[in-house]
Amino acid sequence: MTVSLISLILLCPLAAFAVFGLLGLANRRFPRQDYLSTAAMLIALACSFLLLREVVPEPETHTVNWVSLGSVTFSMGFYLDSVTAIMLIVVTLVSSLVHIFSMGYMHGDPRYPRFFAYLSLFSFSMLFLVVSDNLLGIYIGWELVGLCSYLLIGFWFEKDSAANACKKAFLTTRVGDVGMFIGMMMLFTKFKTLSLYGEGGIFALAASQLTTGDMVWLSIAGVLIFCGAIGKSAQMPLHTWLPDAMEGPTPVSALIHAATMVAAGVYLTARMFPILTETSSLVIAYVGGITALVAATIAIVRFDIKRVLAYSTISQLGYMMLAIGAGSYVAGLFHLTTHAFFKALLFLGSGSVIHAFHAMHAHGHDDEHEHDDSDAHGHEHNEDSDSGHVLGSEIPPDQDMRNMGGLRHKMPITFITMLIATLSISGVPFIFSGFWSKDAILAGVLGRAMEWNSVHHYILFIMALSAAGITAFYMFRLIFMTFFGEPRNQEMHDMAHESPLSMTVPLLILAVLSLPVVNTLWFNAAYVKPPPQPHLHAPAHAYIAPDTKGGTGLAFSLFGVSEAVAAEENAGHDTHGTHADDGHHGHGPAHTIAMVLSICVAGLGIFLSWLFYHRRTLSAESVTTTFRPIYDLFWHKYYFDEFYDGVLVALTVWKARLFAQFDGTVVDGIVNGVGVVTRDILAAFTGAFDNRVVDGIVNRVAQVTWAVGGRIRRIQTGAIQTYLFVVLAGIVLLILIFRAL
Amino acid sequence: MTLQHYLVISAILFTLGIFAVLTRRNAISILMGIELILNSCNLNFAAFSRFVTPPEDISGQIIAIFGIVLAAAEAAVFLAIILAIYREFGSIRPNEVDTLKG
Amino acid sequence: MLLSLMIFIPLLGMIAVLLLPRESEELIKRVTLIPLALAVYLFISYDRSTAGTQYVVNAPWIDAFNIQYHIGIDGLSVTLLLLTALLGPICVIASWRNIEKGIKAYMALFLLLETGMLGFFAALDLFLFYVFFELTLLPMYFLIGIWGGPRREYAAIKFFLYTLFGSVLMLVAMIAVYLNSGDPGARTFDIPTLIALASTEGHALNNLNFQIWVFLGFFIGFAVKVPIFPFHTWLPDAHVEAPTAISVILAGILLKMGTYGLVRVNMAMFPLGLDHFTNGIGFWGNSLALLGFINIVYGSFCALAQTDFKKLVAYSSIGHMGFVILGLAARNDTGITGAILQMFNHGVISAMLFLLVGVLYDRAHHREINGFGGLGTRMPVYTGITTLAFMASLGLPGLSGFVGEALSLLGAYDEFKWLTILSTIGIVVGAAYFLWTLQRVFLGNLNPKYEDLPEINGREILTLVPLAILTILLGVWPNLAIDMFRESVTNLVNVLQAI
Amino acid sequence: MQPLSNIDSLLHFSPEILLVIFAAAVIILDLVVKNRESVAVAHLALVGCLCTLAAVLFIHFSFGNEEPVALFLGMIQLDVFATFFKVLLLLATAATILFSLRSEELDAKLKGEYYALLLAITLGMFLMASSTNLLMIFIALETVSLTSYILAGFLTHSPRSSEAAFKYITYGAVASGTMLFGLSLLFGMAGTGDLTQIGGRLTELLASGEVSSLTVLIAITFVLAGVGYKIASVPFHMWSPDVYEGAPIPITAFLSVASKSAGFALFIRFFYTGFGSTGLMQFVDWPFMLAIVSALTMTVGNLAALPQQNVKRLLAYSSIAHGGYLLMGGVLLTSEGVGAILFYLLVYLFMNLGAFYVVVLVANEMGSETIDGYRGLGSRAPLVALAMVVFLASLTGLPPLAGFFGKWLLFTAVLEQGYYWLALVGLLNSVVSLYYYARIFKVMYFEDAEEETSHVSFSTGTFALLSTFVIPTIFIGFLNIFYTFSNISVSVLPMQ
Repeated sequence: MTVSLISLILLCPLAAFAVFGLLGLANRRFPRQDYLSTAAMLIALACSFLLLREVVPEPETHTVNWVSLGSVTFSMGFYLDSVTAIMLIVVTLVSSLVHIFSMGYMHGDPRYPRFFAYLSLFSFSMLFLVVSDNLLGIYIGWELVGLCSYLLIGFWFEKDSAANACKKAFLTTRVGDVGMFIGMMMLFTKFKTLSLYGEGGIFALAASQLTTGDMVWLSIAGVLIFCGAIGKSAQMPLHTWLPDAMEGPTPVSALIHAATMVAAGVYLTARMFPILTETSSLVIAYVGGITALVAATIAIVRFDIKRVLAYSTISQLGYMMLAIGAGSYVAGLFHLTTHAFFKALLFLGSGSVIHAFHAMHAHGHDDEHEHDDSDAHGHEHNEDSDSGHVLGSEIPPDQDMRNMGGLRHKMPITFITMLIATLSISGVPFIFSGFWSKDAILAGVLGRAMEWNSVHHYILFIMALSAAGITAFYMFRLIFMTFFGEPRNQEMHDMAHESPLSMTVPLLILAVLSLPVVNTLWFNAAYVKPPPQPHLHAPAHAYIAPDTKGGTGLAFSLFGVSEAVAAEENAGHDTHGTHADDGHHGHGPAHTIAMVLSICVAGLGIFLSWLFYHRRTLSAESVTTTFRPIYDLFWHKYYFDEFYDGVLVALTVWKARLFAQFDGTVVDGIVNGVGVVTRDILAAFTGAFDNRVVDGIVNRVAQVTWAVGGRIRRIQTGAIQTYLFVVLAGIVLLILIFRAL
Repeated sequence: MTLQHYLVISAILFTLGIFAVLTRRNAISILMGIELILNSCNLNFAAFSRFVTPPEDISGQIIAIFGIVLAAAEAAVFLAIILAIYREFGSIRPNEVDTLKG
Repeated sequence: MLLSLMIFIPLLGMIAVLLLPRESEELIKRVTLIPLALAVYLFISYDRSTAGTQYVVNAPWIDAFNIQYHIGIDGLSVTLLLLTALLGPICVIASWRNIEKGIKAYMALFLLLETGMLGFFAALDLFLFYVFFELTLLPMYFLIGIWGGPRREYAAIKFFLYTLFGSVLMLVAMIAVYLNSGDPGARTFDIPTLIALASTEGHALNNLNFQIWVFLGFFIGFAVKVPIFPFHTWLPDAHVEAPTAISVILAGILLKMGTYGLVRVNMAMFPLGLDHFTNGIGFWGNSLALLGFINIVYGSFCALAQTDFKKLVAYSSIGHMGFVILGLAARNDTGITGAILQMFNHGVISAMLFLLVGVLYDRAHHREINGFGGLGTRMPVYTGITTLAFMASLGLPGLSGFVGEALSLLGAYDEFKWLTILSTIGIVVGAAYFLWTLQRVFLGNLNPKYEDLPEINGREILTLVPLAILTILLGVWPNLAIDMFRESVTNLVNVLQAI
Repeated sequence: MQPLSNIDSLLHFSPEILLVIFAAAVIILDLVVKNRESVAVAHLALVGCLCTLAAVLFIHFSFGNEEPVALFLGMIQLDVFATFFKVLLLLATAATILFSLRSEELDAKLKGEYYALLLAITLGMFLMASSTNLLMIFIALETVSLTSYILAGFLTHSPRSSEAAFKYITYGAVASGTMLFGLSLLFGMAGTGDLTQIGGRLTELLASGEVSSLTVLIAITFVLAGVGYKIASVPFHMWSPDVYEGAPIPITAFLSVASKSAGFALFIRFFYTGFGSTGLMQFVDWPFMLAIVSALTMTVGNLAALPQQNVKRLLAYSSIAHGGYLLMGGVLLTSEGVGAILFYLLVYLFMNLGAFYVVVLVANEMGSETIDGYRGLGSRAPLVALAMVVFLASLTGLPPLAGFFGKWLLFTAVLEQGYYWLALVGLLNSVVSLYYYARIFKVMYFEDAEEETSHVSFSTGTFALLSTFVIPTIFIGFLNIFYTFSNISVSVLPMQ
């Protein structure tokens, strides 16, 4: 039953894509690709809800041999547990909504069918990633979603910026993936398998075989695998691709770069939970914390509505990583789900706004093309140098919040829904899901810090807390600038209007989903159990999973989740977690403190942004001027791109001097700094080396041979007496040689 | 007169012949040099057959005689070719006959 | 019998082509289809459960040296035979319209070449092996030299000299093996016999020093073909100048002849030598893996530096063959299986790439990457197929390229930790140059020069689709191929581990 | 074995006698035939060759094939070795006659002498292959030399031809004179002219210290000068490029194949029967001397061939290089080595003559001997060009052509004796040689004739003759018979 359901979930989107592919090969197009894809997604959605009912307390795996060699076999298979089920629902749900939304948003695009085909392919890959039970399968899905994100970011590839962005995304994430692959190689060499579960799986083996002596390489392996997550989830320092990825159509940003793909990193880290060691967890936690804070600060000063959301996504992902690293498994995953919905909602909302501004023309996107062509032309002159400048610095007017304002009357539904999402992400207490998840994370981090009971780990909590405050601040800044106050750009404002039904309905649905009640339908304390972490504490014996409410998957307790988290704090962090089962009196001290503090910072943030951007009693400008350096730091995104550009330009000049003949290889500086260095210098060098040295030697040999030939020819003077002399000389020489011998 | 004397003389003749062949700037002189070489060989054979081989074995002298005959034949051919050379090149200086080279 | 038929039918075809008038071109296509059919039959009827050679023919040939006409196939051979037979007709179709002059001679040479390749993969007698190995040289020389590009003469002779240089060293090693194989009466070229002798205690062939030297001799011979740095510089020239179909054969099969030889001779016959170069102490112990690493990284970076589309693909081949070397150096079944898969897949994928380059060249008449731009809007289907090929080549999971690379690396990591980790640089760089090319050629604004570039036509799609299907099929179901040679590999590994 | 008396020898000597008779007949016929253009003379000569061949085979199968027979009181030895070369030489002569028939540079008036001389030179070569006495050796050598001087200069009113003859005779006279001096020294030391005894005598004398090894060394070196001049080995090779270039093409072909083969026959006979004993070798290590000579020869030949423009000259250098390869087999003192030489000579006969025949055809049609004359030949005369490719590829030693099998035998023999450096030199040389052969491929196929000359057509006879060279060049290697043939032929030589 489960197998057939999962197969169905996977096959539907795949089939939808295959149809497109085959027809495309035959050079025809299928006009109603959108219906096909959407229907496929809806079926998948239904299946995943059915699947939710199938989940039993102990997870099941179904595998087949994929590659079988003499000594080892690599198997492919499904692993179905509560987390899988939840992820399936999240993915299919968001994906279906985005499909529906796109019908309106992408309407009239020249490559309309292709868009939906890509969406289907993406959904398939993502689902494959989610259900697969082994690292190899995860890696495969991992790369495939990367491909889809590449295709979709570059969907309007006429734009140079889009073309650059998609390449940057692929390469940057690939850097992380290589790290992940190395980690996989380490695990494989140790365990001779890549499947995670079952008695033959990595987790079991790791629990049974490894001793304290193995902790070092295990930590390294853990961190390396986490590198993959760093790339995909846009953690520091590989985060720069995500903001640029906003070049893609907005629904894509909502689906891939907010809800699902970027969360895959978190999912992977969560899956790796059982083999995380002390060290690797710390690394993860710190990377997450720093990312959360830095990204949030950058978001404060953005004006491009999508960029703001992008940075907020980065920071929220940082949160989840932090949670996993701090051991709050449940909290992390819970935030993943909640965030998936409200962030998707925010993006779709922004999309609806952008669409509204577009709608002044009959065919919005054609116009967008023209406009992009124009600015693309504008940038042809410096194509050679970095187009990283182009990204971010240039804000298309329809995405610039400085052109917006007072839209709440024009587009009420969009406004309301986005407001709900904003409240949710800002962590406004009790009736919004974001509050619970974020609070859970904070609690978890604090608890962990306490338990590590070394002062410096409290910095994690502080980072998280301040990030929470800043989040509240910039999110409300967005709301105020967009929907409140006076319209700043009148004629654009006049044109604006509420989006069509196909776009507003998904907004409403997502808004509902941002309420905790709904989430607890499938996300429940006893339902999601953190797996044991044998290497984090004492060796993994007798970890009793809390099984209070059974796997029914239904618990109408509003606080279920936070209880679960509380339970987790005790359970996960006491060495044995024997009283993990009593989740009722789970309100540890950490939890209360965290809740209170988070409410305060959220309130503070909202209040400040109200002062700045609505009441205007405080002027952002004055603050800006007073804290100019800090502002610049934020505005320039901590100079990441500038750093790369600087490196690039320097190199370009140097190269132009050194390897003149390789101007052809001067690159548009899209790969991150390392990429740039290697590509320009090494490529130019090796190229030159190949032509000059390696080939040179060969040709030199040839020349010498030829020259000797010429010499010998010259002996052949044509005068007979020379010949005779040579004869005599030869005889004498031969005799002499042999006397010498 | 012992064998050594003959050998020394033939060696001298041989060397003279080689010298002539290498240095003379006239085809005829070269021919003479060649004759000297051949005759030195003949002298060797005669001498050896006189001093080394048993008296009843005259193969050495026979070889010498054949040598003389072949020398004569060679001289004839050589002269003929020199005529041809003179006809084609208008000269019999060997170093002027060098169109074929390299 | 079947095997001999397969090998020599192209030869008969060649004669027929030479005798028949120019009009009988149709026949040529048919001729190339017969080996394909036979190969497919072999593929189906091959007994996957055994490591032994099958379809063996063993007839005395030159008694004076105990040279036999001994052919047969094991898993490795049948895989590559299939590849060869598959690329044959594809190349014929591909060169159908864009070879104008001397189509008869072209096809004749092509068929001769095919005989050489098929025979090489089936030969089980070292002498026969060498003869077929050399048989490919002359046709290839003429195919490049007559139908090639502007610098074809240089490229052709360079290819010829390089390969001949390699193969004379090989010849010395071969003779040495022959002479040491027994007393004057009992010498043999029979590869299975030699393999057995080489691992029997106290036999002249089972001597480390001897094996090291002959290993080197054969290795250089094959390294030129693979090509392994620093013997690789003939490849870019040859590829750039050769006509499309010939580039396909060159990258698809001739390169594999080198790696096939490494497996068949260097690894199977000289396990001690191999041990010295892959498992020994110090530098020499890592030398083979080091070469693989250099190939990967060096090839990738050179590819990055290219602005000629075809040259880029050529250098990418060098990089990908590096994975084969690395996998072979690992000496465990993961690595070797990966290497063999990589051989086959690279054969398919690089064939696609060269065909695609050819398609573009036939339309635009240049290959300067920076000279294009925005073709994605003009020729979507072509763009789609190219993207597929690129993704397969840069090792995207789900496509065949990935499996080979991954297995090679996984296997190699067992033996050479650092070299393997460093080799993964190649994965990133590979992605870099392919995506960068994709962007420069297909993305961005349409270059006004190519407003009316015609879309890829049916004939070209016909050549590409089988390869594309194979790429996807083996990407999702690698066992399809692995089943063929699993036993052989296990067998080989056991021999190697016995050392 | 007991030498046969003169009278008894005559029957065994019948092939040589036949040659003499036919030579005379040719001259007479030439006198009686009125029409100067008629080809009767040539055909008579051809018949002569065939009859002689028949006689050779008859004698071989009736007497020659068991014990060697000594004729004329030990002057000449009739054995399988000699027979092998006789067959070889007759094939070469017949081919040369056919070339001459088709070559347009020979002037018709002098046909009689020409063919008579061809038969005479064949006679001399027969003697070279079979004589076992210093006297006979010298006579045979001189016979061949004198006639070949004349043939080289046979083109009247051609300065190049005359110059070739002049250089040839000067060089040849000096070389043979030197050799004669060496022979005289040997005669003097050994006290006999009989080759079979010289070696033993010398060894005794050296062992007893009656003669210094220097004298022996000088003698051997002088002899080597004569032999080396015949097989054109460095440093005695310098005549050959000029002579080959100047002489009429059929004669060039003949010299490069027949006279080289005869030279090798003489060399093997002389050194193996004469100096083959190990006792001698510990005093004078002539095999090593030869090893050096052969390495030099092939290297010089190949390198000098690289820049050549005249195809005849190029082939001259290539045949020098092949002399070097062949010489490798001579240094080994093993039957494998000599067998390899014989087999290679057989292969060489077909591939080299074939190449020269193409040169003849091109010279006839394009009137050019330089490499440019071959431009576009691939499209203008496809079959001829194809044949040329086969010959040159075989000369390079590419499998599966016969040339490869020849090289293969040689190198196997060399490596078996552990001469790794020599084998390596040889193989690298064959790589170099590829380059200049490929230059001809290049002009034939990769370059189009500048003035679009029309498709050249040849008579079917031409193609028939061509195929008689092409087919063996392709197939000799595949057939066992030839290996056994060459192996049997060396069985009579003393080997240790």
